[in-house]
Amino acid sequence: MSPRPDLSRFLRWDVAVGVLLVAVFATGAGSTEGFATTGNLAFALNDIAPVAIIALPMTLLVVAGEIDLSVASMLGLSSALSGKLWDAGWAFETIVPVVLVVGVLGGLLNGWLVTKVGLPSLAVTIGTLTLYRGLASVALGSNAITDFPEKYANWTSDTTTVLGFIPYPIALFAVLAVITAVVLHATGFGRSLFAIGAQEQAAWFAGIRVKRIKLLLFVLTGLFSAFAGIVFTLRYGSARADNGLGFEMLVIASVLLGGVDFDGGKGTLGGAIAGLLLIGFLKNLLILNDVANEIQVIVTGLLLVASVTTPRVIAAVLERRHRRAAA
Amino acid sequence: GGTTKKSSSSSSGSGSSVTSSATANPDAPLKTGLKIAFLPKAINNPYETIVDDSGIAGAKEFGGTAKEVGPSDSSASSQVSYINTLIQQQQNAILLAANDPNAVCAPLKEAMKKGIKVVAYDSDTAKDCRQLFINQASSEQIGRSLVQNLGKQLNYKGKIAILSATQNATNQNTWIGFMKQELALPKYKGMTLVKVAYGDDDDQKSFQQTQGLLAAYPDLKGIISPTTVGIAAAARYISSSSYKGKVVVNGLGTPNQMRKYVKDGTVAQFSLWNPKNLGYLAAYAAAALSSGQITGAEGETFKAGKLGTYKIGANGEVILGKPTVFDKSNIDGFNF
Amino acid sequence: MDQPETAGRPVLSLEYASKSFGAVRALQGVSLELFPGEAHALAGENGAGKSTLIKMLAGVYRPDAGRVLVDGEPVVFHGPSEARDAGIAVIYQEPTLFPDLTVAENIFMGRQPRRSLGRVDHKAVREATAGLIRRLGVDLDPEQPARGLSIADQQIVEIAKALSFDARVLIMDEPTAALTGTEVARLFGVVRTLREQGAAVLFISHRLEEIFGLCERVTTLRDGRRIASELLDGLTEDDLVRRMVGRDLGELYPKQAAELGPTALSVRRLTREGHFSDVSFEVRSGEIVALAGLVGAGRSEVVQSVFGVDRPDAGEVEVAGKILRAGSPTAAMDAGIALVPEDRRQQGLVMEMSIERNIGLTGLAELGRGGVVRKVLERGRATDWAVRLQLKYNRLSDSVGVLSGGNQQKVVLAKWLATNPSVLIVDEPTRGIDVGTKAEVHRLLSSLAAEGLAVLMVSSDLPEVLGMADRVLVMHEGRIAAEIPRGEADEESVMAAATGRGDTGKAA
Amino acid sequence: MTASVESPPAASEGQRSARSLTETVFRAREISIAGCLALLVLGTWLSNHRFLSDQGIKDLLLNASILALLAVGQSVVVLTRNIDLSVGSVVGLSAFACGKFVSGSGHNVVLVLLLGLALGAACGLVSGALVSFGRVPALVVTLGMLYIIQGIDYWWAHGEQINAADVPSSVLSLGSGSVLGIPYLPLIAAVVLAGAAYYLRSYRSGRELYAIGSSPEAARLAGVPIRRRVLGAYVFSGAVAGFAGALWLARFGTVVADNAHGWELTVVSAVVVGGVAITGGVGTVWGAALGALLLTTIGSALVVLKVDSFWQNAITGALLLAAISVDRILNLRMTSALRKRSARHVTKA
Ligand SMILES: Nc1ncnc2c1ncn2[C@@H]1O[C@H](COP(=O)(O)OP(=O)(O)OP(=O)(O)O)[C@@H](O)[C@H]1O
Ligand SMILES: Nc1ncnc2c1ncn2[C@@H]1O[C@H](COP(=O)(O)OP(=O)(O)OP(=O)(O)O)[C@@H](O)[C@H]1O
Ligand SMILES: [Mg+2]
Ligand SMILES: [Mg+2]
Repeated sequence: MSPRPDLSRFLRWDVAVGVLLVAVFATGAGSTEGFATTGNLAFALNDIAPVAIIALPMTLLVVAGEIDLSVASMLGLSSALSGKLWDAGWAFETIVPVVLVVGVLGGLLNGWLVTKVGLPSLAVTIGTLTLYRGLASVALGSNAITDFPEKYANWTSDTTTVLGFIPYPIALFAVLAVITAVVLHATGFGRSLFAIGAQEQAAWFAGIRVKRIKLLLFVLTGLFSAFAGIVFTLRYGSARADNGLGFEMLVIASVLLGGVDFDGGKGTLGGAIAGLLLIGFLKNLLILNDVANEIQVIVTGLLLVASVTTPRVIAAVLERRHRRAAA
Repeated sequence: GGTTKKSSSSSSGSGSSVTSSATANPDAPLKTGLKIAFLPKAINNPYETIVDDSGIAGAKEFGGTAKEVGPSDSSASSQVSYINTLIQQQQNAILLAANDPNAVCAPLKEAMKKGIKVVAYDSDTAKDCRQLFINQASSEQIGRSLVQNLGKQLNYKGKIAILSATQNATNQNTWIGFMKQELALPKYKGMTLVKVAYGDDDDQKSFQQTQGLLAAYPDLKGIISPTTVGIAAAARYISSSSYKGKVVVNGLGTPNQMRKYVKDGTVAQFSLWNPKNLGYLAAYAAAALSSGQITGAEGETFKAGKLGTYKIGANGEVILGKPTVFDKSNIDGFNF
Repeated sequence: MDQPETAGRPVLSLEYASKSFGAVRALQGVSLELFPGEAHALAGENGAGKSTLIKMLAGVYRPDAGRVLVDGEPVVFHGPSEARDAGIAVIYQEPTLFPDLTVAENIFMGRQPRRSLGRVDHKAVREATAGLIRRLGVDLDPEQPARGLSIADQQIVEIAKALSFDARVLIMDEPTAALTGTEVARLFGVVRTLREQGAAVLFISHRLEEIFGLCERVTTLRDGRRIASELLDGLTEDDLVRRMVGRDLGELYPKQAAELGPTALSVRRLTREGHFSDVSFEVRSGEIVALAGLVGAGRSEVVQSVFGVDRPDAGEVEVAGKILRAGSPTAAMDAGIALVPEDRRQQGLVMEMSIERNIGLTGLAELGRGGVVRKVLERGRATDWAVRLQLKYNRLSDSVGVLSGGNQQKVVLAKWLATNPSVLIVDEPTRGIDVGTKAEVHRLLSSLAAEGLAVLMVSSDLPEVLGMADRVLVMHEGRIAAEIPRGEADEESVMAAATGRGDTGKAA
Repeated sequence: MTASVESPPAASEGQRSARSLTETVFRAREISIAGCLALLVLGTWLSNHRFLSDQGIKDLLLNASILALLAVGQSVVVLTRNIDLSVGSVVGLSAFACGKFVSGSGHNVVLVLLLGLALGAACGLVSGALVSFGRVPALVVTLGMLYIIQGIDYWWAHGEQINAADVPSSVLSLGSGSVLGIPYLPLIAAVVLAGAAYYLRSYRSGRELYAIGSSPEAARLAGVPIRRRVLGAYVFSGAVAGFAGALWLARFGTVVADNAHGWELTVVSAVVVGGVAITGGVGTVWGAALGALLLTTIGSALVVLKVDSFWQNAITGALLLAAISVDRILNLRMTSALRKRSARHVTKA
């Protein structure tokens, strides 16, 4: 991410959000009994697993200055498809790779339309959002497939966990997150993502394969979304065309909340994850305290607004003070 | 974990073990201070609000405290988060209208294991995931009677269409199933079901679906909309279009929504049970369960306050009663 | 246009102005006075504070200390529009146009002539623009969108914009950096008439001959301080350089004769529809070949196609005996080509990235093992070149956006020289670079050439072309009009070919 | 270059040819999208003539008008390189507020419309202030506003419903009534559209919106009052959305909390399909309105064509992608043609 002037170095969104997350956790543990229990943590984490998995490639994509709104629909498609195939008597071991391939294809379509045809990703993925969701209901219609064998379903249950409170999907997510973080922040590939996001033409002139990289990112996003679809299906033991409806906004919200700049070229994976956990745990805490859903919605909104405004405001104040000092 | 056909048999064993372990004591008094929670499909669904409010009022009668919690999107996944938190809060009973009969199963079983009573209303869950299902009216009866009523209105001739809610709504699909069975009977050979359209319980979408239906099938004679949102939208479009008087609309609606169209003659009749009674009954059923009056086994009976005594049918189903048919003559008698 | 009679009183002046950016003190207690009817030059090395100074006069920055006076009255500009209303027109160092709008709209944005009910009079806008363009003697379509204009064309639009104000004060920050002699002559003509009409002119350039050609008075800045403010006659170029750099300068064009090696780059029948056609030439290692021509002749397009950022429609590029895959900068880089592009802000740099990362961007592969970038290596690479090019910066982790124009250009050079290429293509390599560093860059280029590097240099700076090139290729209307060996290359022969009058180098 | 000065006529002649070409390019966006629309309508009409019966046409226009309004508002914001995701929520809130306001009471139509307008403008003011003065990314802020306004709406309505029966017929007739066979809603939309289009074309402030979107930095140096303009754009988009909310009530009579839920994406896609660049500075409100018309028409057409319900979404998505791709490709062709022409004449002697 681009370096900022000394003052605001400590006022970055991601840091702010991280602090907020800790605060929420502390208050929760203090005030609300039943919050800090392993059981609660386990399912609170499990609740955000699908969103979390998608958020990883989405962060890379947004850093590179693109966006993918079709992720939730791809989740639905993958869910519907696995249901369809399972119903048709396929072995789960064959279903998973097939569904993942579909995810890759979906990503390819997005990427192709953006890089080769040269359409804005926002427009393209709004289109594929409708398309993939549609294909999902074509695949499964109004049916719901539910008879997934326990031995797979258990893999996503709240009760089978690592360290007593980390469900397998989250454990896997953690591993992927570390890898993604390294790729984004330590490797040349990561560097080129920031370059593309900040100044695409300059990146191209510097010999960075802009289009190929973007294509790859879209494919990754499709793949992860499809995988999230499988996790979702197993956890809720129900494959339906409308699974994960509207999740795209949740993913975008968490990534943006973490301070990843939609204009590209800025952001940290840590921030994105912090944003994700913040939304997840805050929701959990509010529900536990019987806060009406409407209020939860409002709080989410306020968080988003606050997360971007507060650092700017503080920075501005310090800036003014500094200028007075200089003069 | 998810529910499998195998496991459903096994865990329904465990489910029934929850019920059979405690033996029913019909004379046990209703416990006071019971904590029960209504979990509707979505908190801003007007119909569900009516149901839950009367349920909450009912709970007051027997000295319990009831609350309504839930998501604003009618999705199963968000219902699950709420079930989990209700378990954490150790409620005595959870009453829910399932957005997806199976997605909510795992946490509900968890709840029953912890001794929390589970009552489904309005939209059922898989049978082994709850102790009781309070059915507004037998699904079969709803499905068939709607077709019967429309049949009479059209004297068994002409093309008809169904305007449903979302493609995956459990109760809708069950009813539609029975409608098709009824239509298969010989006396309906003059009537053909040309299309099932989905308005997603979204007023504006249902409105446009109706337009589309009438444009696509100019000779359409009747529309059945087994959802309060759908029938209102359909009636409204027809009342302001050139099709008024040419197309019969029937289905499930609330008197307050439909009054205008019954009065202006767009709609001759529609039906619905009294949602207030549904919530009321559900509350009492939950109380009876928690107080050990009943276990959810077939044949048991319990008293539901002013509504009188109810008997548990097969699969732990309790049926509220016959739906009321509303028309010019009686509609002003109702306000919900 | 109202012009003050009292030519004695300064129209616009700056008193003891200071400006800092974080830790960088860009200007310290600088004063400057602009008199009506006088052209005033502002000289100084890269990063001396020239642009900062004019941005204060233009209301872009507000001085931390000191004040701005108009007609002797202290004023505070809350933004460029107020300065403009005070009759101050500014040409900024970097052309900033609206790519999606037409040339005409670019010029008159916010000041369009209006009809009844305050509606914009589009016809009037078009005609006024056509008039301005004719006045500058260039051929641009007022209705052409600004996107895709070459840097030079963009600069001309900026000039037209400034002229359209009929301002009392005309401030120009390196307007000629991208222009060739012809356009410069035209521009000066126009400026002189304005001056005679009583306008005050502030002119920044790193081309000393231009300063002496146009201005009466010069103010010299060094490291944000004013060194001198004096009349130009009686001053020699060396005096001025000494004031700027603080020391004497070696010869300006230190061309070492290098013995030529084998052909390093050969371009055959390269064509890009609408930009250039049938361009063929060779560059041998150790040789410096200049690509000269008028603005818009297609030089940048040629080199961009050679490097592969644009895909040519026909023709091939061969490096060290291997044909390059067309339209792939990566392939070109692997083959050892480097291109220092003409537009540093769009093509050369990632503005909000740090200096070190920009320099590292061309070597992400070398900078570590297993794809993981080693920060030490990256910083080492950056420091090394920052020193060799005398980069003026605060911290290597600062974003390049805060560097002065010339220093940004140095970063671009560093970024590409760091790849130690075998064929170096430079498009306007010294655009906006001060005399001192310019000499350094030239020394660097010729020494690299001496070590066997093949250099292809696009330049609009004729002295540079004549001073540095072993061979001069002159482009005209997208074709190579002449090839002139160093011996025969001079003003006339090159200009003749560039304007399409001469058909061979023998012309003139 | 220089030669042209010796013969200016040559230059001006070259200019004219290039200019006409330029104009074609700029108009091409609308043309191509209109073409797609025409094809769709024609195709559907061929398979079912009722599609263009006066009832059919009436329905098409009615369905499009509210979305078209929102698209016009949105595109004014998008032109400034910003975005307003909160429109869906604003419509919902304003529709419900107006419903509460009129239900039972006999308030007259104008008051209702004004209420919606004011409410929307207020919402727009907040978003706009945050974006322009807080200088924070529009996407985040307006997504936040989406949630906040939605939350307020839900919290206020909480499962309450306004029924057509409660809404005075004067209001409802605005939604269903018509003059000379043309319903009011499309007329209103058309008026707003024409007004906005003319403003954007013929007023300095309108052109400045394009300037801001095209290059904020250049706009600043050109002394464009960026903040005020951006704020204005948001207030306009908000006001239009609120107004649309009032019309929603008039049209549908029944109002619940989550009307227009999730419409923000539909509106944005309408705008983009209409050829307004999401990166700002390019496009017209005409295009945006056409985009809206195309989207809603696709919806109606599929039902009329008796497309299986389960296929409708898929086909809608496919058509949407097809539309923008066609537009894009046509546009590329035109631009490159222009490039070649202009480059040639720039270097013409
Ligand atoms: N926005 C900024 N933030 C931080 N530092 C800045 C900023 N703008 C300029 N500087 C610093 O101020 C100093 C003067 O910059 P300025 O652009 O005025 O130099 P200049 O005389 O115009 O040089 P050149 O001839 O290369 O254009 C430089 O050291 C530059 O790094
Ligand atoms: N990216 C571009 N897209 C479209 N046209 C361009 C582009 N860059 C330049 N042109 C046009 O192509 C012609 C050649 O431009 P180019 O920049 O190559 O000229 P040049 O000889 O390099 O002169 P200079 O670079 O000094 O402006 C000019 O008419 C210019 O307007
Ligand atoms: Mg400068
Ligand atoms: Mg050039």
